[in-house]
Amino acid sequence: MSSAQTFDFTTSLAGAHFPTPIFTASGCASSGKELAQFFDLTQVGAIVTKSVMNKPRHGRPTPRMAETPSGMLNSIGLQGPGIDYFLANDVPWLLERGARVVVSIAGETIDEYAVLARKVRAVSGISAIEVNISCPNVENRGMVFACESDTAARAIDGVRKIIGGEIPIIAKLTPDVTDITAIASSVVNAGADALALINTVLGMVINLDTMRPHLGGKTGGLSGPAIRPVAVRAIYQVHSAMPHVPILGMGGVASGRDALELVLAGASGISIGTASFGDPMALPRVQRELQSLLIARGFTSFKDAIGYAHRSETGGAQ
Amino acid sequence: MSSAQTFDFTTSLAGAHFPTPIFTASGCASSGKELAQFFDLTQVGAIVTKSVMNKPRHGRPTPRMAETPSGMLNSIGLQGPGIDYFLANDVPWLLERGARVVVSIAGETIDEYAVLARKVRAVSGISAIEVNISCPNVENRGMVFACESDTAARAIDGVRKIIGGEIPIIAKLTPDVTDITAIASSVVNAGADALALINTVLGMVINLDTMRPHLGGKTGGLSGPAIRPVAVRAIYQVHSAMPHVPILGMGGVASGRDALELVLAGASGISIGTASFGDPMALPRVQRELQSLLIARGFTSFKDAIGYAHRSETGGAQ
Amino acid sequence: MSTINKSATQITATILSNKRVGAYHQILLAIGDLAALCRPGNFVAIAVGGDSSKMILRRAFAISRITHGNASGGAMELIVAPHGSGSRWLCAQPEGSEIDIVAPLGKAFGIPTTPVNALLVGGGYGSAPLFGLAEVLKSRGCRVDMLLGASTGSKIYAPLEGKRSASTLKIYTEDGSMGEHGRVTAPISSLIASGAVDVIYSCGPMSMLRAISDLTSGTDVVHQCAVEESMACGIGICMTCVLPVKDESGSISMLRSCIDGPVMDASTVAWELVGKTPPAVNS
Amino acid sequence: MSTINKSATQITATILSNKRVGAYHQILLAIGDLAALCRPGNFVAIAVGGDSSKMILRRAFAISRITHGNASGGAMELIVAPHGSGSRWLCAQPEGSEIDIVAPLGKAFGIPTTPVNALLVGGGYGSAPLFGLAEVLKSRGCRVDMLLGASTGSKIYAPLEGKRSASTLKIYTEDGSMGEHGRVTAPISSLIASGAVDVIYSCGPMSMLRAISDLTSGTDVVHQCAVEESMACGIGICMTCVLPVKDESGSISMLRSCIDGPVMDASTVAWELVGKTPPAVNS
Ligand SMILES: Cc1cc2nc3c(=O)[nH]c(=O)nc-3n(C[C@H](O)[C@H](O)[C@H](O)COP(=O)(O)OP(=O)(O)OC[C@H]3O[C@@H](n4cnc5c(N)ncnc54)[C@H](O)[C@@H]3O)c2cc1C
Ligand SMILES: Cc1cc2nc3c(=O)[nH]c(=O)nc-3n(C[C@H](O)[C@H](O)[C@H](O)COP(=O)(O)OP(=O)(O)OC[C@H]3O[C@@H](n4cnc5c(N)ncnc54)[C@H](O)[C@@H]3O)c2cc1C
Ligand SMILES: Cc1cc2nc3c(=O)[nH]c(=O)nc-3n(C[C@H](O)[C@H](O)[C@H](O)COP(=O)(O)O)c2cc1C
Ligand SMILES: Cc1cc2nc3c(=O)[nH]c(=O)nc-3n(C[C@H](O)[C@H](O)[C@H](O)COP(=O)(O)O)c2cc1C
Ligand code: FES
Ligand code: FES
Repeated sequence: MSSAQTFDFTTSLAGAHFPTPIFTASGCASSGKELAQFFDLTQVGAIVTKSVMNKPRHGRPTPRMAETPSGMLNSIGLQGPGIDYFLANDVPWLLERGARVVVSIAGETIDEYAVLARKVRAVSGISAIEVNISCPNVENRGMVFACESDTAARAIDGVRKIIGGEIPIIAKLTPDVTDITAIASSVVNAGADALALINTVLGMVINLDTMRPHLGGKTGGLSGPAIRPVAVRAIYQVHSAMPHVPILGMGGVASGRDALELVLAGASGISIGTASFGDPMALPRVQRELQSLLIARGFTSFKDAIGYAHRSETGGAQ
Repeated sequence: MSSAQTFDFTTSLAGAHFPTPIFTASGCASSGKELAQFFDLTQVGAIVTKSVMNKPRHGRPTPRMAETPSGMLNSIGLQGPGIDYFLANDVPWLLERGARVVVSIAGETIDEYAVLARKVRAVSGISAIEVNISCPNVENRGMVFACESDTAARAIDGVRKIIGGEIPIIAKLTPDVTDITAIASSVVNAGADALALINTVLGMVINLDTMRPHLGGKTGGLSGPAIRPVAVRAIYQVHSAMPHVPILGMGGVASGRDALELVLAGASGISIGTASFGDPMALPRVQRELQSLLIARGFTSFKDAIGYAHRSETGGAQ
Repeated sequence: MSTINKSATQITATILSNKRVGAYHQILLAIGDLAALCRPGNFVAIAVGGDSSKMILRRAFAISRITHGNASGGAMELIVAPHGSGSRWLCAQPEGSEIDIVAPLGKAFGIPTTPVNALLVGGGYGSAPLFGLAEVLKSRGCRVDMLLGASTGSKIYAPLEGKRSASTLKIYTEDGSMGEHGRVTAPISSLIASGAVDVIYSCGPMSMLRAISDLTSGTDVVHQCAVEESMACGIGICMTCVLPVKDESGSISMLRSCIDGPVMDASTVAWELVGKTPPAVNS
Repeated sequence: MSTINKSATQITATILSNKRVGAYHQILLAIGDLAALCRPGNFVAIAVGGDSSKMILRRAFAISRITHGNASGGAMELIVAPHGSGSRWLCAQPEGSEIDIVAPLGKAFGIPTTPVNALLVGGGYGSAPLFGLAEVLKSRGCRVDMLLGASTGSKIYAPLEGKRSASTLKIYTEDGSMGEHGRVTAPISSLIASGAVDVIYSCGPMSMLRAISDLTSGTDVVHQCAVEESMACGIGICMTCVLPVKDESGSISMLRSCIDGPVMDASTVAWELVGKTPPAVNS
């Protein structure tokens, strides 16, 4: 039986290496700084920053959130300072302190993704780029890029042409599609080195006082434990279809046991999103709990557990 | 202000009339009998029976359920006695007692839907037929009928040819699609008189002891309050696209306030599924609560509240 | 209107006492008039976690014993193992708490109309319904022998109770920490062979029930077992709790253990198919 | 490492007392050394519903007052309105319960370095942070006048406390059941005109804060208000709690009221844009 001292907790995503598999989730850690009061950012796998666009953006009107049973809806609308400010201020702050940084980008056009990738490429020290393609495509009736294989692939292809081979490209997909494995395979063919699964699930809450949609943006993204079974299913399906493509898993992870479910389903890394809202110390706690659970199950290395649920009934862990 | 005595609680779905808008959900009330100990079946809107297939079926291996945060997964696999036994035994039992019956059918082929419709047509007294097209199509790689506009429409078309115009055809859709309004409009074009929204959301739980998928059927359907925001969103989107098509809404309704959300989003009737597992008296309770909430908001008739969340900010309720 | 669960009601019951006994909690609930309707083998479905609980399903527990009595009516005893979050919540509820229950549910143990020699076999908390059953059987003039087994001594519930309610009591633990070293099924073959057993009543893990069924098959001994399958509703409406059961013709149906059980005639259960898909229905 | 919320910690605090006061609950939490770090205007974020809660987000409450003191360290007083399920759960927790809190959070009220005439205006439970603030201001030699308003008398928290902590106290209720009949904003214009006010500190519904801002605009009176927006995280990581705020150049940013507030310079808030989308950012 391995112990916390000898256990190998490292992981990698398409060539990028991380001391632990626990990451923040984009949009749930702002630029990282805000969590520094609660834990040492260098002790977790990586900080995935809030999806940034080319220009500064105000985002959607308030109210921007509604709590739902074991979950919440958000409609932030990608508020942010724009990529130039972000790369000049927020990324250096994190890198100077020794944190690993995964930069998440979001665009409204295929071109904007390429522009963002070019700017990210100019900054050294970034571990990977997460391409959030779960945003509305203004050139195509506001249809979300990741909802169609074609537009999903074109957005990723634009990024690959600029930055491919330099740092891993992680394509972040929405679960709100008929066949997530089809979208996954088209973005992998277009040059994604890894996948981030899952973004929020589209939902709505009606305010019973106003009798109108509660959120300023009407619909919002559902996150938190409520959607964990959807995340596990998506990760399992995609890992089953493409076992060699690393997955950054997320969706409702609030404890070590939750993280373990996603890992066994096929995730090489785990992002913690909404759980940090309820517990600012969620990342180090989940990390500790996951390690104990893996050790208790006889694993000596984190990597051995990735996708374990797919192995035949007779195969052993050790 | 109206009172419980003068309040008009009746509703209708494409010509079928019901004294109240509260129904059971298919698969969450078996054949109705089992709930009769807990409340008077004639006092609710209708009993929607478990989806029945042409032949008797054993369903999926156990375990068939897993509780999840504010929800549950099920993988029953449409166990049932077959349509002949069902129509000869279960339906007469309900009709004799004066309950309104909505028969839910499910097929593995386009033909099976037509065969089922023919048998249902032969029995009088049934209020409506709910066509569950969220089942795997064995003729097309097990792809769920309701996942593609084309197969969804063909299944409904087969039913319409047999029974169209005699009793309302309610097409039940899965939310696991990229664009639910597209599927909705194709089944309406094919002859569906109303829509049932939503079926369960595909999910998975990994058992941390066996480290394998927990359910015998591996994946299962997520239901309960966890998915309510998804149901509200789907109903809102479809009602917005096709305001004249009545919707039987369902998904996570456990109280009057939940039901009201779905009604304001556009539902003409509400099915209560998983909530009956936790509370066998859920139907009469939700019905009572919904009525009080509507009266408290100044409505004198249930129908005035349907789709209210779509009206302009300045329009009033009364 | 229906004949299914015809005594079942939903009520709010007050916890009269909650005591740790070994690895379990003995919980006593005031249930008033409902007590008269509960039979050994029935179970209760309990809402857990309070008003803002993320646990949406009830938890099933065997009714261990019913005490009729004082002014406030009857009481129901449960023996609860703190297993996951729901049962742990229940075990943590203090005296005086109000609990939402539905009871009595399911089929009870069949009671012979003439006196017989009965062997009661319980595994872990499976002993729960056996004490109440023993009392009923004795009142009908039956001889009652009891075997209790568990992995370890702290999981043998109330051995002294067992002694009081049965003519003989033997205890088996797998680690030998109480009673005999070994499994509770060990002595059954020779008891059957010696003709000392007419009916076996069993309750415990599925593997124990199956092992006893193997021992009784081919003998004249009737075996009534209380099965335990994951239940979402407990009242027959969800089809999650099914078990493959053979009818006289040998054809198999997936019966709901909540309403066609939990007590079943063990000889009709297709044990080898539990957790599998039976062959397709031919019709 | 960071300068944001640099005193914030997550701790388990014991409820020392929980008393109903009018429409509110006054809750006292033992917070030990944390007490020394809390300033008037800071808030606390509390986990609600217990272990198996479906409520995944914390609830924000203004820190009403800090008492330093006895052996066990300091205590934090909250004034909680039972509003929805989370606050009702908190109000129902008995003395001795352990509560998971994160505090102190957010920007505190600015305290003038020289004595000024301060007017404290509270609406409903918005009076909470004003009592502690009044004490600090008085210790700095300020004159403190207080106006408390609510829809009805039971929603005026602890009028006697108000009397003790302020030089003058005036109460307004919309139904006239306590104090003057009318809104708490009624006397402000004339107080400003009479020159009796240098700084207004306000806490209450957004409409009240906005009304006061309208009254102070064009005057020399500084207005610090504690805003209240729905907060998912309370620590600056979610961007749900934003408010449109103007900088010197007049350009608008959506600032997080949890870390750039809750106390804000009311003259910088673009009140007319709250709940709307500001015009697109030009860059
Ligand atoms: C007819 C019957 C009688 C029972 N009698 C007793 C008894 O007398 N004493 C006792 O301690 N336990 C008894 N059990 C088992 C008890 O129901 C489970 O231990 C309990 O449901 C676990 O809930 P949890 O939240 O603690 O665990 P979790 O594992 O968190 O529960 C998750 C879900 O799985 C279900 N589940 C988990 N384990 C079981 C199980 N063994 N059987 C059925 N459902 C399960 C739960 O109901 C819940 O829906 C009985 C079960 C049945 C079906
Ligand atoms: C900085 C700040 C200070 C506050 N101080 C106090 C105080 O001293 N006393 C007091 O009684 N209340 C105070 N509130 C309001 C308090 O946070 C809400 O009443 C509480 O969150 C409601 O939660 P609930 O579960 O009871 O209601 P629900 O309506 O069920 O809550 C649902 C969700 O909406 C959020 N929410 C609902 N109402 C509000 C609101 N008014 N403000 C912010 N979020 C809301 C909740 O946090 C929760 O996430 C303060 C709010 C903020 C932001
Ligand atoms: C408030 C909020 C903001 C989010 N913003 C982003 C974002 O900017 N980019 C992105 O890719 N995902 C965003 N997400 C999605 C999360 O990164 C994550 O995929 C999702 O919330 C599921 O994980 P969780 O359940 O752990 O939160 C956001 C989620 C929340 C709750
Ligand atoms: C155990 C179970 C069995 C179900 N069986 C069926 C079925 O046979 N046919 C069908 O159309 N829907 C079936 N459903 C889906 C429900 O009818 C309903 O659409 C869904 O559960 C969402 O509603 P709820 O959250 O109120 O349960 C089933 C759901 C559950 C939980
Ligand atoms: S538990 Fe639902 S049918 Fe048995
Ligand atoms: S509440 Fe999350 S950023 Fe303010």
